[in-house]
Amino acid sequence: MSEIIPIGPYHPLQEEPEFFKLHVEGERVTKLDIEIGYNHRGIEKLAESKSWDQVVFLVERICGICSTSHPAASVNAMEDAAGINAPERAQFIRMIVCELERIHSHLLWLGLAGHFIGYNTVWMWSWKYREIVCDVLEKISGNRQSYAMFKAGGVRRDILDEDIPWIRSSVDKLIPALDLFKGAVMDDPVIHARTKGIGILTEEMAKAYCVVGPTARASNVAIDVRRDDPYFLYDQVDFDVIVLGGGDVFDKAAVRILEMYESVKIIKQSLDLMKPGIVDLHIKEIPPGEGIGRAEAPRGEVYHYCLSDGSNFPARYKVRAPSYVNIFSNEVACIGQQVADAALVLAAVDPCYCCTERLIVVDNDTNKTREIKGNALIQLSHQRTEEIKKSLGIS
Amino acid sequence: MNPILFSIGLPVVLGCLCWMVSGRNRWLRESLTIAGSLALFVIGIRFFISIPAPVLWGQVTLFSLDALGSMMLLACGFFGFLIALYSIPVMRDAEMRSAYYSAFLWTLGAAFGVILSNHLLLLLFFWGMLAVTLYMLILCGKSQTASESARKALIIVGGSDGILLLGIFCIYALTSTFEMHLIRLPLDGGLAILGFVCLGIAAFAKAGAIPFHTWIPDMASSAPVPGTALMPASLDKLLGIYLLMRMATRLFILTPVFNTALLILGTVTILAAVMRALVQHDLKRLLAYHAVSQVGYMIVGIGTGNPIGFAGALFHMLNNTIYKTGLFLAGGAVESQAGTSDLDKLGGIGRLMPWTFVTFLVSAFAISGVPPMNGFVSKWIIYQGLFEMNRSGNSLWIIWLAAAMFGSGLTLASFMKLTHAIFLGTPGRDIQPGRVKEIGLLARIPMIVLAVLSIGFGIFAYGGPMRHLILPSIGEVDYPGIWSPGYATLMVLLGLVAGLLIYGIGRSNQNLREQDSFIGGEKLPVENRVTGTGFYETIQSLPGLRFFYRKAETRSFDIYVQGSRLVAAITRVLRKSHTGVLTFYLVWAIAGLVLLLVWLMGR
Amino acid sequence: MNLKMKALTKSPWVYHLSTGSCNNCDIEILDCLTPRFDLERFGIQLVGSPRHADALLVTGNMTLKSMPRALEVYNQMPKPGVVIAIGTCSLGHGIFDGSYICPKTVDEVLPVDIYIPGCPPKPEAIIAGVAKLLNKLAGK
Amino acid sequence: MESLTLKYFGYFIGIGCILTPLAGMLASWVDRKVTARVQWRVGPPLLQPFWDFVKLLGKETVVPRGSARTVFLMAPLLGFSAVALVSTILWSTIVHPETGFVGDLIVVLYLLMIPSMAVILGGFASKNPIASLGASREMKLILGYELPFILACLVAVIHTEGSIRLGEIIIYQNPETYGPVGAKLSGILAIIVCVMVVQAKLTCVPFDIPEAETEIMSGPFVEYSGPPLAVYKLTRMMMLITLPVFLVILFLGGMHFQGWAILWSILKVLLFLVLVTLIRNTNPRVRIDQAVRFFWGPMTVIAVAAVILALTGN
Amino acid sequence: MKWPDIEKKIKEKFGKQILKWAEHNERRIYADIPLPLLKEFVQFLLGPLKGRFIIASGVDTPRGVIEILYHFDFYQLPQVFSLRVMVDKKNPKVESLAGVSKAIEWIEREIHELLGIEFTGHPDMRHLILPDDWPEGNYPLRRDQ
Repeated sequence: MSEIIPIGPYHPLQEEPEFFKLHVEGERVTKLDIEIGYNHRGIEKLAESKSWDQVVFLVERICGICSTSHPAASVNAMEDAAGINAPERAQFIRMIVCELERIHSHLLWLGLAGHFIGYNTVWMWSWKYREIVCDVLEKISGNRQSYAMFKAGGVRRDILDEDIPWIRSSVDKLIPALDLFKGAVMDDPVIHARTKGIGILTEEMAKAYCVVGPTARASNVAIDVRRDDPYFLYDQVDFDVIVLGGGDVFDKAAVRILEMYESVKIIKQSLDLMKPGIVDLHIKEIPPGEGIGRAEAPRGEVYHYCLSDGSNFPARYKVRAPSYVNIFSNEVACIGQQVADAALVLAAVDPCYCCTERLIVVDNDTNKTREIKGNALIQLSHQRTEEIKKSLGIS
Repeated sequence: MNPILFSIGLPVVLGCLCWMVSGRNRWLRESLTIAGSLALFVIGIRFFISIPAPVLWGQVTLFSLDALGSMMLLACGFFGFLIALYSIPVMRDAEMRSAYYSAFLWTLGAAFGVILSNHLLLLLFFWGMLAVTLYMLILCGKSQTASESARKALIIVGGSDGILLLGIFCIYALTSTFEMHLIRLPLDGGLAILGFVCLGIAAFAKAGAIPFHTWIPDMASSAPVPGTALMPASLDKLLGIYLLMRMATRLFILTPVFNTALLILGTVTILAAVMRALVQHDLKRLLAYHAVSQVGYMIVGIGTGNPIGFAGALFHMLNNTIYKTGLFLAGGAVESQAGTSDLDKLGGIGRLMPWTFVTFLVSAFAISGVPPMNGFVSKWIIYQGLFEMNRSGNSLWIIWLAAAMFGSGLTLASFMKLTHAIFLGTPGRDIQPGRVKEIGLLARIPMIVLAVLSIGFGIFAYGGPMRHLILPSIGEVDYPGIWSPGYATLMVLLGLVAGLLIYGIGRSNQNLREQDSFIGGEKLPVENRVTGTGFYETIQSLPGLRFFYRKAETRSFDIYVQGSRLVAAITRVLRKSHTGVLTFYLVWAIAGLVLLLVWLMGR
Repeated sequence: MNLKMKALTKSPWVYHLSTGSCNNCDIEILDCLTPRFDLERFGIQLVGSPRHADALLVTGNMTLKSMPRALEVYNQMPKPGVVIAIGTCSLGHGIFDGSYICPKTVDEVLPVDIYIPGCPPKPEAIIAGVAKLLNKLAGK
Repeated sequence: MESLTLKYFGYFIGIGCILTPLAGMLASWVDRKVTARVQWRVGPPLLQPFWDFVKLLGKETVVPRGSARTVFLMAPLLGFSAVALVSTILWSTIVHPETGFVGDLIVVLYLLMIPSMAVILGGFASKNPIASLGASREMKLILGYELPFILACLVAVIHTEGSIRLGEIIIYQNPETYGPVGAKLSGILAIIVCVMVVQAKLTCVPFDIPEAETEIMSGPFVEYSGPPLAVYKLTRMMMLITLPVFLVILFLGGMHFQGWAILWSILKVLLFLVLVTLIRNTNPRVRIDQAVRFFWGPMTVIAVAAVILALTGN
Repeated sequence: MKWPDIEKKIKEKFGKQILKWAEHNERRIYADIPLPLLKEFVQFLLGPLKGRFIIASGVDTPRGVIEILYHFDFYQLPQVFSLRVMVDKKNPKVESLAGVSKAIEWIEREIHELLGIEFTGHPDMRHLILPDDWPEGNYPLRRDQ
């Protein structure tokens, strides 16, 4: 008789609500039921009012961790539909932001993975170094997360030339930290015992479930949109696609750690190659037609599809986030594992439920437009907070 | 009439009466049983207070009683009475009640006979009678497997009777007497050792020590619970250990080799049986394996070969009988109320059967050796015996000590699982408040009495049971250490009070609120529950143990199954000659005739 | 102020409840525990069960599917306990206003004690908010 | 006799129920502070454990519906009183090594199992699959570490010529005569085993499997709140000081309170405490079968080796 | 295998049945196919051509048909190949492809609940992201909602 161990929806393993029903016998998992939808914000009625520019803001809030991959894919899709290319400097800035985000995301995952297996020191240390990345991003964009940098046709802010040396030195500081983790994680015998041979996703299964990103690359499926379908100017920089063959949790971690080195490499090359120039084409409209944008998020390929009917609003907007396919692959990777391992396997794909349940569809049929820009929103919230504070009597 | 003969004859006669009472007259049969067992209990008390004169037949002492025996009689009478009380409500629906009550009374009579016998052949007679009544008791079970397990028990226990006979004749060959009080054999010759081993096998088979334990779990799962509580849990333990005690203290003079052998067998019994118990899915089988495991402690105690160890073994025997019977009774109560003993289907009964739960919990703590219960004290005295070995320069004591302590950890583990699977945890589908309720008062009394005894024997061990029950048969012993259970208990209570004070500061009873359990914010459907049977699968699949568990599953350690396999193999060889061709038989017959002729001519 | 409230302000254990957020706020909450900000200085600990919690940190829109569960979790938190709404989405709906799946805001479902705005609020803002909450409790 | 009784109760109340909890809070603070420093954080203030405890006392108690309420509420108290008793025995032995009864070592070993058992009972009683899972893991962990722990403790017994009285063990380890057991090779091996076992008894990483927060949401404690949780936390804190003291008695010759010896004694306890904390912070959690295998494999081998070495006098 | 080879093979096999072949640019290719051909086509793409399913997206058009686009790529190649089928809004039934690739299972559930398309033969047609008590017949992505 099998018992059910629920993981979620509110579970310390995941920051977001998600419900995994682990059917177990003793400690062994025999079946996994995935129930999602707690985070589904299905935004269409609201999104009907979003203009092309606002869509970028909107997709940024699909997910906080990969908060620039969705805009990246989004601007790719719009530029594909419009048949234009952003200025070169803007492309490099986009690449820098994307790669910084990749580092931040991988460090974040590494820390959380450490937390999941009770190794809080790794958590603390990796998040300590993540702060460096956040600082750089804050310098570039003005925010630690949700940078609001991208728009169709360019970027919103230029990187100031006087900041570049500081950025460069900050990024350099990451290398010793990465070396530290490489040593601490990849050589630790206990981590080996916990992660090697655990939750193996074979190459066949990886292909059957069409997984993407590090999850696929750890299973010997060499896909990386940056190389296969170069967007921005990834074809002008030199980097390796890390592919390992084990498919277990350890390889998934190793792929991510090694990828961070490549990201640092890309950032430094981009900083070198960047020439002064304009950063925005100020596109006025998107012509009717379809556009497909892809970007390699930290978790894998982000896929956006947009349909324009020539108006200021997209007629259809479709997002496929990497976790959408990766989480589903847990269905096989968890079977036969112990409960303790299953939790780790679930975490190892770096699931991002926000992404999975995005469903952002932008439609222009109704005209319930409410023009609230990002800043106005924040102001509104500030006002509201003030009111509440007043009502509560706090100054 | 001589009181000794009366005490043996009475239950036998009453048993026959029971047998004759017509099937519908339930009431009369039950009163006969109660009266008989109560009478035996009273006789036990009387014999304990004043030991009766031996029964002589010419110069031969047929029956006699000493301090050890009188303690045993008291215990037998006591448990017999309690289980008789318990049987009334539990056996009400059983099909073969008449046979059960007769067998019950005959069992008691035979047990008295064994203890009272001074003559080895009489002992053998009663010993064999017990095997027969055991067979009857098992057959009273409703289960399909009853006849199979009854046969198994009869073959193992009855077979050991044959071996006992052999042993008795070995002894007779050496000493030319059957009277036990005259025998004191040194273990120096082959025949003496053979006799010792034979008697030992008989005692082991009765007490259910490894490797002769396999009939107990099978019996437990098919026989009626009171029967299991009566035979393997209490009387058989008492008698087996009684015989072993007799052997170690009276009949033979042990040498260190045999002590070590006993210690090895004892520790193996403790560990192997408890390991099997860990992974059982059936309540009664699990308890039965513990019944086996606990014997190991007594054998270890006897194996120490010093008075403290003996005292510990005896005391543990007594305590074990108390809590083990308590456990079987509680388990039986659960089974009779819930209708199943499958751990997968039980759960959450603690709220529905609070008395049973509490008595079970007390007994479970006792068997796991949690201070200050009685199980701890007697184990503790056995450990003292092991330390005593150390003083006499034997450094192997560490192994026995570690194994015995580890065994009690394992016991705790399996009882935690059991407690969870039966009383705590989520209720099974059939466990509903209306359908399952507390068992009747008559069955509850024995359980409560036993639970109280478990605590009482633990707290007042030295002043009470040790001084009055055990030591008279051992003689004064010098404990190296005295664990003062009284103080410790008081302090534990004080700690509880202090904890309650902490609750009081937090005023937790006023701030009590009931809420559904937190399972990640999701509500689980009823059928999704943790039953607790799979808990120890991890243990089962450990590389070293996997082999043994697999072997145990295929019954490779079951002496009965292996024996019958051997017999089957032999007959298979013989069967090969059964070709069905007439000439073959002719050839065999002629060859046999020729051989016979040769043999006859050779004489 | 009684000892009970003082103790509460000295050691608020928080339980993190995401009701449909985009992760940003959640990350920043975790960030508060890490070396740069180290909320443990104030005795704040992240706990795994709402039974241990003194404060619920609610982030994100209240989606339909989360709503009953969030209420359930709130009920399971032993009182006295507070609810802290973090991020623009949980204050109103933020950019997700008008979505068919988020009919109610967080404070229409749970009794929110304090609101920390931002998309996402910086860790400093969260700490400041929590500190204000503690002051508020201390003033109770 | 009367005065003796009173004395014991005085000890019990004073030491078991007041001093040890306070010392435990201090130890818990040391643990958390060291952890924080290892993680480049500042860490909690000195009174933090105290405030945590007081706060939990002031909270309401939520009882899960359908649970065995009495067991649920009484289980924490059982663990508390067992630790209080153990700590009373240990401290009174330290103060007066000549008192105590023969065999108190065994009693202590048995009593030390009770707090874990209380956790298990409480977890089982809370009618929560997660708590049940945690409790069963705790039980398996006990199974795992019990054997090497007993063997390692016996090393000290062998060295002190088979004395199973803690007081005698302390006296025997007087530096002028025999010296601490921990200075011998077998003693060092036994200490290694014991430190790992203490780690498991305290359910610290790498053996925090029963209450792995990120897997099973603090396991057996998942349903506990308010005062019962406070008592559990207090028991844990008391264990955090009691177990190192126990090891100090067994292997480092106990503690002395004359002059500078106080400092030395405190250092000895701190040594074990910090060791436990450091191990906790430099290892990930293992799996339950790995833990059991670890204890039944290498740890038992080391413990047996220590016993053999001790028997040969090393 | 490069894209021209793939294109040739597709056209060899299905050339006549493809309703429309559009190349937005060299990396983005769209093909309209009749609905009954869908399963065979996808099997061909994922099998012999070693393609990779990315996602499917449904669009409710004002013309009264629902378009479903199935997007594929071919591992290391930059091309994205999108198959377009038209489903009648009055009888929204499509043969399920869940048996062809596991990866299609979820998205079909999603399209089912958001656009109200019936996938015949799907093993598990529960709600994926909407609550279980979501009103029947309310499909958020339909234009009339």
